Amino acid sequence: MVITLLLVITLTFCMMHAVPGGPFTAEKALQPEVEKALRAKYHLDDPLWRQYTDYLLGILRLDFGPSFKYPGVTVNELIRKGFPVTFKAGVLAVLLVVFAGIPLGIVAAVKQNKWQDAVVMVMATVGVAIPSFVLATIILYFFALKLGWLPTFGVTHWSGYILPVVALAGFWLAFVARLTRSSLLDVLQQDYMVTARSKGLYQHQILLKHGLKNALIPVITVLGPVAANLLCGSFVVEQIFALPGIGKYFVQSISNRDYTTIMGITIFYAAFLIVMVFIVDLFYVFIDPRIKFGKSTG
Amino acid sequence: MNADRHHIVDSAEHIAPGLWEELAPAATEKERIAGEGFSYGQDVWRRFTRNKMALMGLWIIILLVLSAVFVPFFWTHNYHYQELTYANVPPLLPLYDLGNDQFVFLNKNFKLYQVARSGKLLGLIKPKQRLVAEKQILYELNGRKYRMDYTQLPVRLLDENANEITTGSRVWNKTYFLGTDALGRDLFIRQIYGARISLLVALIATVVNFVIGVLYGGISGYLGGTVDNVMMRIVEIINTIPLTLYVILIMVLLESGFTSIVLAIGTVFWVDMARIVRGQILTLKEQEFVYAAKTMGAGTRRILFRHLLPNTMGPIIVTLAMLIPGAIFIEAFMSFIGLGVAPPMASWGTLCSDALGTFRSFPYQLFIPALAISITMFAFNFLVDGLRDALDPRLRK
Amino acid sequence: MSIDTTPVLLEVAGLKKYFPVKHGTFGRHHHQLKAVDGVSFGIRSGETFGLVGESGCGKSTCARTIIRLYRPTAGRIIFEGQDIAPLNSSELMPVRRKIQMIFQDPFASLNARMTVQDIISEPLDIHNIGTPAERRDRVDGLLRRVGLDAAHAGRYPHEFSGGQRQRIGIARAIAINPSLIICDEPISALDVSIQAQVVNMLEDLQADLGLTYLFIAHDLSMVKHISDKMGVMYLGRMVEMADSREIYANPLHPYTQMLLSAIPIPDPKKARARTPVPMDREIPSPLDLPMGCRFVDRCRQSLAICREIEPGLCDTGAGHWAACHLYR
Amino acid sequence: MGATLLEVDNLTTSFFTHQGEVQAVRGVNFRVNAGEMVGIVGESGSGKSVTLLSVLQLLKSPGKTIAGRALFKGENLLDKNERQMRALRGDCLSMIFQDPMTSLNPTLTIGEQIMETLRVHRRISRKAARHRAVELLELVRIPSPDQRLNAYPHEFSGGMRQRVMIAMALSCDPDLLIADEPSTALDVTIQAQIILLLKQIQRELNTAVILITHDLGVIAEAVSRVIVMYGGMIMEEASVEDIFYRPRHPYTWGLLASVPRVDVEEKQRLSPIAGSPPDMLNPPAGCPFFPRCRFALQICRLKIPAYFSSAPGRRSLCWRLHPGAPDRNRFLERQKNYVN
Repeated sequence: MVITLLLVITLTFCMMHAVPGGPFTAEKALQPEVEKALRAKYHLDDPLWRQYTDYLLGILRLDFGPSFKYPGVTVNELIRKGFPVTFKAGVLAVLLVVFAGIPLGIVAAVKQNKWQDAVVMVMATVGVAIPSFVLATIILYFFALKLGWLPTFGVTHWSGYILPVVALAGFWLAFVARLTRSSLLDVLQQDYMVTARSKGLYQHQILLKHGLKNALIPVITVLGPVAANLLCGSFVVEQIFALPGIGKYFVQSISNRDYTTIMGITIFYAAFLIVMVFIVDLFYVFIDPRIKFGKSTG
Repeated sequence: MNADRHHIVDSAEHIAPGLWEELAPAATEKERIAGEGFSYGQDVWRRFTRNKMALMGLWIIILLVLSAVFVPFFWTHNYHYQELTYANVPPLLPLYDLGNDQFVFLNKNFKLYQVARSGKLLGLIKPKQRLVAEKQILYELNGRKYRMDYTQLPVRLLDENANEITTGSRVWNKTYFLGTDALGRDLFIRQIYGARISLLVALIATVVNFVIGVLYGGISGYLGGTVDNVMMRIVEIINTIPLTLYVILIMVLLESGFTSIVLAIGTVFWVDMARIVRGQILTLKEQEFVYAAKTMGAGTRRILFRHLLPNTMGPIIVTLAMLIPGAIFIEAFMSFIGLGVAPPMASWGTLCSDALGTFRSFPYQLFIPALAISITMFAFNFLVDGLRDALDPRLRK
Repeated sequence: MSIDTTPVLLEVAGLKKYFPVKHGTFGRHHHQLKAVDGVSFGIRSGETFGLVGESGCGKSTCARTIIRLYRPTAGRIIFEGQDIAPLNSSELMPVRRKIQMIFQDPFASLNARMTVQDIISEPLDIHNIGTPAERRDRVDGLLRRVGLDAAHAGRYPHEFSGGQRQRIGIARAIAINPSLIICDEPISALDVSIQAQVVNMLEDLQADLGLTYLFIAHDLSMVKHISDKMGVMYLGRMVEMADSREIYANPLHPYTQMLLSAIPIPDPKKARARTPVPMDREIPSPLDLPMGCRFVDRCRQSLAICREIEPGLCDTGAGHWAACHLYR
Repeated sequence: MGATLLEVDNLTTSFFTHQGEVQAVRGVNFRVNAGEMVGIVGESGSGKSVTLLSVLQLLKSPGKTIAGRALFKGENLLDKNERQMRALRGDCLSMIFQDPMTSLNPTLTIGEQIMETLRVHRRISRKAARHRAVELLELVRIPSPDQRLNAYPHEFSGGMRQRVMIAMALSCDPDLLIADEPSTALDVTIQAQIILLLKQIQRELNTAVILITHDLGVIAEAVSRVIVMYGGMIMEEASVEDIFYRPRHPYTWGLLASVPRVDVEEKQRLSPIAGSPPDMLNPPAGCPFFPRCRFALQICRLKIPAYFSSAPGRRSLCWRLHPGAPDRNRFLERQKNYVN
């Protein structure tokens, strides 16, 4: 875990410093002395290894340094400001994916080839075929502009979260529903399901206790990456709904070529993600007794 | 009792004497063979074509490829020419019938166009006078006066007596089949160029997957041992971080543009394929037919290309078909957040993001590329589902 | 045929095959799975040597090591007077023409993407034997030899039944006129009535082509039926070896006795008359072998020494070998 | 011999696949008495497993029972709905399966899997169920049962798992235990233990057992009555002695002559049944066995024969046994060639 994170940090650092000409050349030509002063301010004159170790030490103190573009603002502040919004939307979206996607998948699998299955599958196919930014703009157009039911932007009221969360969750909800369906169909074909039926268990016991627990194993494996991807999806959704989240700052920093912010947020994301995957791994050990802890995570 | 199924006869029934003769042994000993002589490929194709949705997906993709390749050669407009007089003209024109075979179209940006009955745009009508205070613009057409009133939106067209003229039928824009954007560029050809970009990305993703992914996974799985461990460790690390983040980083590093997209996708997009191919090779390697080939003295190349890879083709094709929409997706996403192709080049992602600003007034500019992406995704998804069902060994007898 | 004067075709001496077993990704404690742990036996030309044992006893690994699918950890494999254990893959090429293998699973042993024609002619192809037209003729002949219609050469394996596929596998094995064929459980995946077809075909081919077989199975009755000599393996070791009929008439090793008493006999009176040797303990994990004799935990006749010293295989007279302290 | 426990009549089951209707079971009828052990023997695809899965209504999706009755204690199981069947399964009727590796749920402890059956049918407390589960594991001779209850299936060997399956099936003292190839996937030594265990259960608990197998040896050791199936039909039914010493059907002869005998000194050539099993997508119009039968007549190709019975409880499906068939006695003499 630590190794992976270190690798990410190193990689990001190298990439950012490999940008030809350094961070200030993109702008209009600066006065040489101004540029020099700026470089000194951001320690860009130090040897690379020194910058690297400084940066690493900074991260150890959870300090991502100052933003290049907003004088006086640190990356930490940006994260502190943006993350709660992003996190709230992300958690809501994950909950939506889990509590809508999995049940829909179950319904489709149980009612295989019936109308319920058809409805879910059509919805799921639509869901995986529409990119999040398209979905976001379409629901924004209909529900906020045409029908005026929900606010178009901002999160001053809880209803402001509805559309962004739906837009965020859409693709992954469909994805998880499809995965749950196929996984459960697979499990329903297993020999131990016949055993469970031959024991005279109730339908709900067979389905939930025997079927679902096994069927959820592959679903849980993808939940970590899903959570991560939901966060990345927030880049554009936050942009479209004008949510003051971390993704918005990230996209801004990209267009501004604000390297320290890009670096800081990337590393923050990566760390968050690795933790998510780790949590999922823990859960995985819990649900599948065949996996011994340490074997799956390494 | 179901008599015709079983022909269970009564023992008292009379049996014709001829029937008691013995059957010639030749008739009984012959080896039967159940199949109809279809090869694996034919078998897959038969099952694939039975799936109507998958077939439709395939046709859509073929159509898309053909139009992306050929339409720019004969289309009257090109993708970068800006005709500012025709900015933001929608594909559907609600016409005002002014009599005498005169039609005009009033755009939401307060521009009045003369239009032929067929829907061909004839030209912009110059205003005679702008009454800024009254929020009205005066026009004179064929000696008659009209005024455009924008005191309240949407704008209305009034005749000399200040009565509102109602719009007649809507006609399809014949000059700009899918309308124009804010700079007066033909959106249809820009869509086609968007398709070109998307399909090119798809092609590159395919090539990368095939060359790097299959090779990487194949080598890792076939060699096994330490090599496999190291190679899979690398894949694991790459896999910890979502592709989008990598791609963004690479794009930031390389300056946005089509080559960067290609490079970004090429660098990290083969990982899933490598994992799947490796998994397949690992199982196949332990299959008895591979051992059989080894006992005959078959070399590595023969085993890999004649035995292992042909048997991996099914999963490879399915994975490929699954990854292609992913690649298209990422390109659109990147372009949308401003890391994609540089203007004036168009891709579906940039078209969407360009349209976002004016999308309250001109939603068609957003819906058309959005629809294009979604239809393409649908087509690929149906294709994948069809392929998976057709190639899935569990569904075969 | 007087077996004792015919030359020894294959002699295996002290053959060992260990596999490394990992524990966890970080785990550096590499265990070794001793799949085959010092096995020796010989097969004379034209003879059938049977190898039996429970699953996991190492009989298949033994076969795959002999045919050099695996590199042996130790020991010699002397085939036609040449030790093939240390050879590399190019040096093995001439040997590969002479040893062939028939596999267990009629579904997995044929490449589903190749036609029967391609499958059977592949060994000819690899060893550059004959022109394409000659190979086609050869395949036709082989198909008829194993009782299939030559007109089906263009078909794919999935169109054939299990028994038919197994015959295709046999045709492939005999295509390059080998002298030794290793049959790795060739009948255990087949139906009873089909097993007999395949066994009879193997017997006919042996008589016609002078083949030598190493026949591996867990079905003791079939091994007894087909082989002249046989060996019983237990956890990587040969525990008893003798003439087939001798083993059945006079089993020495307690493990062999146990195995024999477990075989179901298709004769109700005999089956009900006999008293089975009790066998309530299961085979231990090959990674966690007991000290001394590997069978000691399941043995009813074990002595104190059995827990200390592992018995070696020794001749109890008249070519009947057993690895048991009871017969020292 | 007890009263009739299960009576199957004209059971007909097909699988409706893409290629067409696979006629797996074609009008099968037989009965099982309380407390007896009946063997059903046949090769793969003969319909032996499908027959019993149909009786328990446990068939998977393309499979469908088209006709017939299955009277269990006088009540037709095939008329019962899923709810009524659920109450019977695991309670009066239980089943164990061929592959103990895949038949236990890998994510639940074996204790949980045994106890849930008890709790569903007996409505007892967890504690009582646990107590009973320990007893059951003792019954099937699993060492230190108290601790083993908390173990997961992957921690058991194949033989042990099959014992767990048996313990589970016995938990509610069923009247009928259906064992579908319970020893096929196991080594001979383990197989012998499992068969011994089944015999003991049948004897001590007076449970009727239907033992489905393809192994004639297992049949000879364990059962008192044998049903021989081929091509979805019962070819012959008789006591175990009659099947092994006085069989009357050419298919039974073929089976007996196909297996080598350990117990016979001199080596003899096997005489296999030629050809392959029938394709049940397009089964022969007449006797399913006629294409492989050495004694086939013209009529065998055209019509399915009736059962010919020579004594109560003994019947064979063969035209050669028809009273009007030529050389009937000479045909019956042939059986001597096939039995020892």
